[in-house]
Amino acid sequence: MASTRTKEASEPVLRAATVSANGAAPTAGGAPGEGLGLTREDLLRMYSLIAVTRAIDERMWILNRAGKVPFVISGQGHEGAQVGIAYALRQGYDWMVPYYRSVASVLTFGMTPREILLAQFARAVDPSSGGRQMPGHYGAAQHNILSTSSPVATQVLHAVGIAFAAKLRKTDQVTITYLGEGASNQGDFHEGLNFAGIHKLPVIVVVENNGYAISVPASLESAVEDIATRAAGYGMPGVIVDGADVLACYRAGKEAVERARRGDGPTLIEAKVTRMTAHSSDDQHTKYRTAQELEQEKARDPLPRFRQQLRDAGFLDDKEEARIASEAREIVEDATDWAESQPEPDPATATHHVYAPGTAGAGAPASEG
Amino acid sequence: MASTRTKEASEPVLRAATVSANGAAPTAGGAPGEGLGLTREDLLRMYSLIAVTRAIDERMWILNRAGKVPFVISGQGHEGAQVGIAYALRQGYDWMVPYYRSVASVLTFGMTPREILLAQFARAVDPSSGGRQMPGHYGAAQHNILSTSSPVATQVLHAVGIAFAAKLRKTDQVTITYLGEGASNQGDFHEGLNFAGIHKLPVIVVVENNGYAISVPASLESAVEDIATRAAGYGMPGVIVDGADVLACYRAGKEAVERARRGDGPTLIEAKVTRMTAHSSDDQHTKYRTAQELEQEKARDPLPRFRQQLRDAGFLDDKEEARIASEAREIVEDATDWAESQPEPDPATATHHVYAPGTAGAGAPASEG
Amino acid sequence: MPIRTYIEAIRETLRDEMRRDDSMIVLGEDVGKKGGVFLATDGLFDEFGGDRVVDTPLSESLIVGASIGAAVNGLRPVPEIQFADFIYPAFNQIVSEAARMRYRSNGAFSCPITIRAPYGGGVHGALYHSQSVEAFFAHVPGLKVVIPSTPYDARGLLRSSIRDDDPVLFFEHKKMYRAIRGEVPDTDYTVPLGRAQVTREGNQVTVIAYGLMAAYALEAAELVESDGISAEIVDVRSLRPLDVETLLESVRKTGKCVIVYEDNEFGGYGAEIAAILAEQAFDYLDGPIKRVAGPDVPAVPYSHTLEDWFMVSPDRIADAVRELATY
Amino acid sequence: MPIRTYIEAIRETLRDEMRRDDSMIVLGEDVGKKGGVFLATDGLFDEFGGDRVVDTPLSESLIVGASIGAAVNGLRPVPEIQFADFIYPAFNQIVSEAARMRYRSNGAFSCPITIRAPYGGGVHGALYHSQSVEAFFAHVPGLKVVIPSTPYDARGLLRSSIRDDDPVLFFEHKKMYRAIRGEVPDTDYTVPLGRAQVTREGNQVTVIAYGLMAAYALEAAELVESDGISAEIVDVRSLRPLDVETLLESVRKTGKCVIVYEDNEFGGYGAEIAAILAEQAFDYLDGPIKRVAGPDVPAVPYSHTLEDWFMVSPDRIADAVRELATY
Ligand SMILES: Cc1ncc(C[n+]2csc(CCOP(=O)(O)OP(=O)(O)O)c2C)c(N)n1
Ligand SMILES: Cc1ncc(C[n+]2csc(CCOP(=O)(O)OP(=O)(O)O)c2C)c(N)n1
Ligand SMILES: [Mg+2]
Ligand SMILES: [Mg+2]
Repeated sequence: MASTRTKEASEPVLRAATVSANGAAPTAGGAPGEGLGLTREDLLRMYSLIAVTRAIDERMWILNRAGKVPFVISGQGHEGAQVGIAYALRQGYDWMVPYYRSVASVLTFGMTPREILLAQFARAVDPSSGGRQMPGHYGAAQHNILSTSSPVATQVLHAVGIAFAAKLRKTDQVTITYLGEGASNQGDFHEGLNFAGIHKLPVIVVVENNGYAISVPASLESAVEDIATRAAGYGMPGVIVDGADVLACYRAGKEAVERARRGDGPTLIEAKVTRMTAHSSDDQHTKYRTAQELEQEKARDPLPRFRQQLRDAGFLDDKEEARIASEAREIVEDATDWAESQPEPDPATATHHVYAPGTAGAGAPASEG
Repeated sequence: MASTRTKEASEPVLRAATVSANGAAPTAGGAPGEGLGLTREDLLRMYSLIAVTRAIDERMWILNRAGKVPFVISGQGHEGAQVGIAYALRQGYDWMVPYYRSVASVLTFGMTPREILLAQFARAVDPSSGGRQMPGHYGAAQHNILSTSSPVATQVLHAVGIAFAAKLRKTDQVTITYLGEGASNQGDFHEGLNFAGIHKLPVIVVVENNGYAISVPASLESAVEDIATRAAGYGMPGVIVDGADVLACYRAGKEAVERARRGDGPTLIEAKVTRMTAHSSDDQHTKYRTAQELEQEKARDPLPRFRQQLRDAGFLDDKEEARIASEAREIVEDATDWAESQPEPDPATATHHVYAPGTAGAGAPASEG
Repeated sequence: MPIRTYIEAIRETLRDEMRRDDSMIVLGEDVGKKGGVFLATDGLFDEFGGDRVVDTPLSESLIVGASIGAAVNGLRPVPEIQFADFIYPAFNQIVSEAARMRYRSNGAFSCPITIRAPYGGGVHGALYHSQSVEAFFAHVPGLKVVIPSTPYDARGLLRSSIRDDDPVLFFEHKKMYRAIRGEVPDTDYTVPLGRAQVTREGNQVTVIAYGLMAAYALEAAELVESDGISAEIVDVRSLRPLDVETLLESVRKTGKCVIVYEDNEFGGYGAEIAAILAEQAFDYLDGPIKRVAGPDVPAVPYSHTLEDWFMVSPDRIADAVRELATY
Repeated sequence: MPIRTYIEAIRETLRDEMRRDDSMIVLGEDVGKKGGVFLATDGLFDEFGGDRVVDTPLSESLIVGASIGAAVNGLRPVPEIQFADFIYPAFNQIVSEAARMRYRSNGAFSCPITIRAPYGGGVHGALYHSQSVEAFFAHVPGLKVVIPSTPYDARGLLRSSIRDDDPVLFFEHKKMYRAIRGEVPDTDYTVPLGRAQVTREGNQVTVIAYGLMAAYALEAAELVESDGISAEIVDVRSLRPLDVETLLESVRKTGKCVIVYEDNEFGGYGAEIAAILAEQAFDYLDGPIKRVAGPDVPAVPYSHTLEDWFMVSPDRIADAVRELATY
């Protein structure tokens, strides 16, 4: 497929949202998105985002098994919550502080599939880190997506700092950040939520609760089943949402965004999701999860569920579904081929960006080539 | 007074509890301690502990103003909560992990006034640190009182670790630890309570909420007024108690101890107290507290309140009150004179106890004299 | 020229920079109404209000982490850590996050924050209010570490630090706050980061130091002068990046070198200077590289007898210079 | 004698010590059912159960802080930090608490814990799964820091560490886990802390190293041997306390020294060795003290082109030895 395209071709875009003419919000009783202000266009766009993310994600694991990328960490099972919640933000204007499973979140917020694949292949033009970080550490300055690090939960403090600046500078920006339920047991989570609560900051903290921190089950990670319980200790609402229910997630995101924009302060959203893969390509999850559990968890996959919901509402038919699926494949092919063909980082640049340009002295490597 | 005693005289003891004959629990309706299993003896002992602590505390500030000790940090206003709660523990069997205001707590748990004064004068035989730490950093191995450090909230983790060992070793020990409400915003608080909740550890965490972290008022410290609100996020009860009500504090302590001993896990107790002095001798609290506020706060002094309560119940009369007061003075005189007369640490010992004996090599100073 | 104490120079610089740059904020424990436990931020709250002079909760990781975020979104935060000893809860945010933001994002993001913290002993601060922590941070690529030893430098270096686009650790010796005075021009001068300074010329022994020890080294030079020994004093000022050229030039001239630091000796910052000299000035050395540093115990004990034992003094520096001079 | 990989030696030692001492527990992230992300604790959960092999929440400060408390109340905890890079959230507990417990209590309390952590690069771990962190901890009085370079030492030193009554940081190079094999007796031998070892005798240049670099140094010695250069290799093993005598003896003999470490050079652990030699072996030195170390960037980048650029190799060590040999 992709082989028929030249490498220079511009990146195929997610067209799902613009294809079908009917842009009006559905009005039929119980129609998905009703009362949420989402048009069919929106819903199909959300569906496409999930489908494309899943296709990219699956491709990552194939590339890993094929020996082409040494490491994969991704978000299969988390995409519904990610797209649903992030869809409520203003792309590129608000701020996103992601974590390593945030593939769907950053795609929703403006990063492109090619950019995601560049991170897998660690290429020089990878906007996240120029190939310096492991895959999964996304960031993009032009989209207001802050660079991700590995130590968990540190980003919660960055998010509250961004939100503090937004409040002080009256920029009307909302900041959203993400972490796992395991990471919510780090001190930084506590300190960040407390500060957000004190200053009623326009920030949303999303805990993607997949029941495991690598192999450690929820019962050994947290003293409470619902991390959202902790919100009360920081004077903010704690919202629990089924992460497989895309529109419930959107609703939670939308309400939190509105609350933040109104100046009413932060929200903690806990999305109950499932981790459909091992923790990462370095993990063997069958060692601590039974086959039965893994089988059962499939029911919590947001993709087929959202698909069915849209089909039931008559928003999606066989043809449209096939079109989106083929578009997703095309996008993934393109992104993979394009990213793989990009040059590797030049070791001569390895000392760049330790310090601002012009910094000199022992301990500061030459920053110009 | 004390000048009539020789330095070698043994330390006067708190005799309040043993003086009066009536050791039976009061039975009259509404008598203090009723239903708590406290005898009049107990109540007078608790009262004496508070009175003696206050007398020691006031002496510290006098010594500071006289230029005899360079630094004071203490707990005026906190003593009622401290004595009330600590009285529920088994002295020297359970574990106490104090903080810098815990003068009354450690006295209740077995340290002596002389030992407190040794810390003020930083003398060689100071059991807390041999004069190595600032005053206020109490510790005593023979009483199971863990050594205190300065960085706040770290002790919460030590307490849960001690409790974890007690549970594993089935020692039936309860561990109690203390911190300020300001310190409860540190990450270590969060991490410790979470672990205690997961393993239902026999540990009690007491937050002495005096409304300030040095000059920072509660409204800028915490997103919630009641730190106890946070207990729910760790699956444990959060109990709020009036720190000026000694017996309410005792009740809270007793219930928490019983819960821990039963194997039902941890308790967070928040005692609302008042800080009657500046934060420390280095602080000028009139810069951030109004005269009016300071005046009003006097009403929250636990000492006169408990005294009145005992008088109203007929447990204390003028004579007994005077006796306790004079005993307290005597104890303080003795402790001050005795401690001051002790030798200073020998600089030749300054390298001792960096490592276990026998450790040698660069980076390890000689540990033997 | 106006005379200022060390802390006045710092306080006025904070004020001036806040006037100059609306995006600058100060945050930390007790920096507001109280004006900081050493009064370094006194008056700022009254002038700039609680939005820009922020009393934070007692959470150092938050103080630094939120500063990083605020810097990313357009502010120029100058967080205060109340005592350098309490910087460790923020270690992860400083070392994993602030120091690496630029590098890990391949230059897409930066982190212009200046973390101020009082350090050092000799003020009855005991184990947890006396520490020198510069060695930890000077080891970390991505961080800049600055320690001034005069009011003039305090002002000029703090200005440069705040205006710098990288994270800077700015350590102030608390014993100098009120004890050290000096001329401080009212102009908008800066002292560039990354430059050491020869604060006294001499030709027999080079003494390299920073902070309080740079002041003590000058006193030691006076002491040995009466013995006819000419000591040259180099004030490092910028620990990372380090101005190796100025150090080398001095040591090549004198052939002998004493490195002084208050922190415990083993693995302390001065070890790096010694290592650089042992490689790059080897051919010029006429004697062993000596260090005068704190003993290897966990920070300064409280009791004055023990504290006196701990502290590096001008006398101890002078002794080392004398010993080396006769080598 | 049985042959073991580096990680097998560690795993078996943990098992043996747990059998030997009921008070020993292992705790950390994923150490239970999963057996650790590198399988260093594999099998322990099955043998000793969840009470003694404790999967903790994702909270490093807790892992260390609770270990301190547990040690105080009679247990002998061996916490694992999943990657050395993630030790910073526990920095305060290690440096302020574990390291000072004995000193601050004037000997009344101690803190016998052994913190294990895999460190080092060369395994595509990038900025946050490749770091060398020994310099931070080797600077701290009250801590002991150990890094073995062979399965034999891994076992002997881990035994000594666990049985030691002070807090020990025990770092294991993750690239060695499966790559390095060696003879490991089934006996209850220990290797004492605080002793370096000459792992190859030579007389022209001393190479001082530890961990993976000690293995690379041996390879480098082979490489230069063909050029007729005789290198002596000293494996530091115990970074704090440091066996200065063994180092001095070697350098006094050869007169030339290369210090190797993987961590970034500036302020790294090797600086301390250089400083000690520049003072105590000065009269014996026939050439500058050289360091071969990682570049001063914030840890190892991910892309293999960049990672290869970063890593110290036997070739680079050999080059330095050759250069110094002809000095
Ligand atoms: C401070 C820190 N400690 C340990 C790790 C190693 N680690 C990476 S992900 C992870 C588990 C995270 O679990 P959770 O927060 O629930 O997120 P999930 O991966 O389940 O989405 C661990 C322990 C880390 N990245 N950072
Ligand atoms: C980690 C740390 N940061 C800062 C300090 C300095 N400090 C000592 S006490 C204190 C305020 C504590 O307030 P709170 O916890 O409410 O206890 P209180 O003194 O009011 O009893 C501060 C900021 C410290 N000791 N430790
Ligand atoms: Mg999880
Ligand atoms: Mg308080």
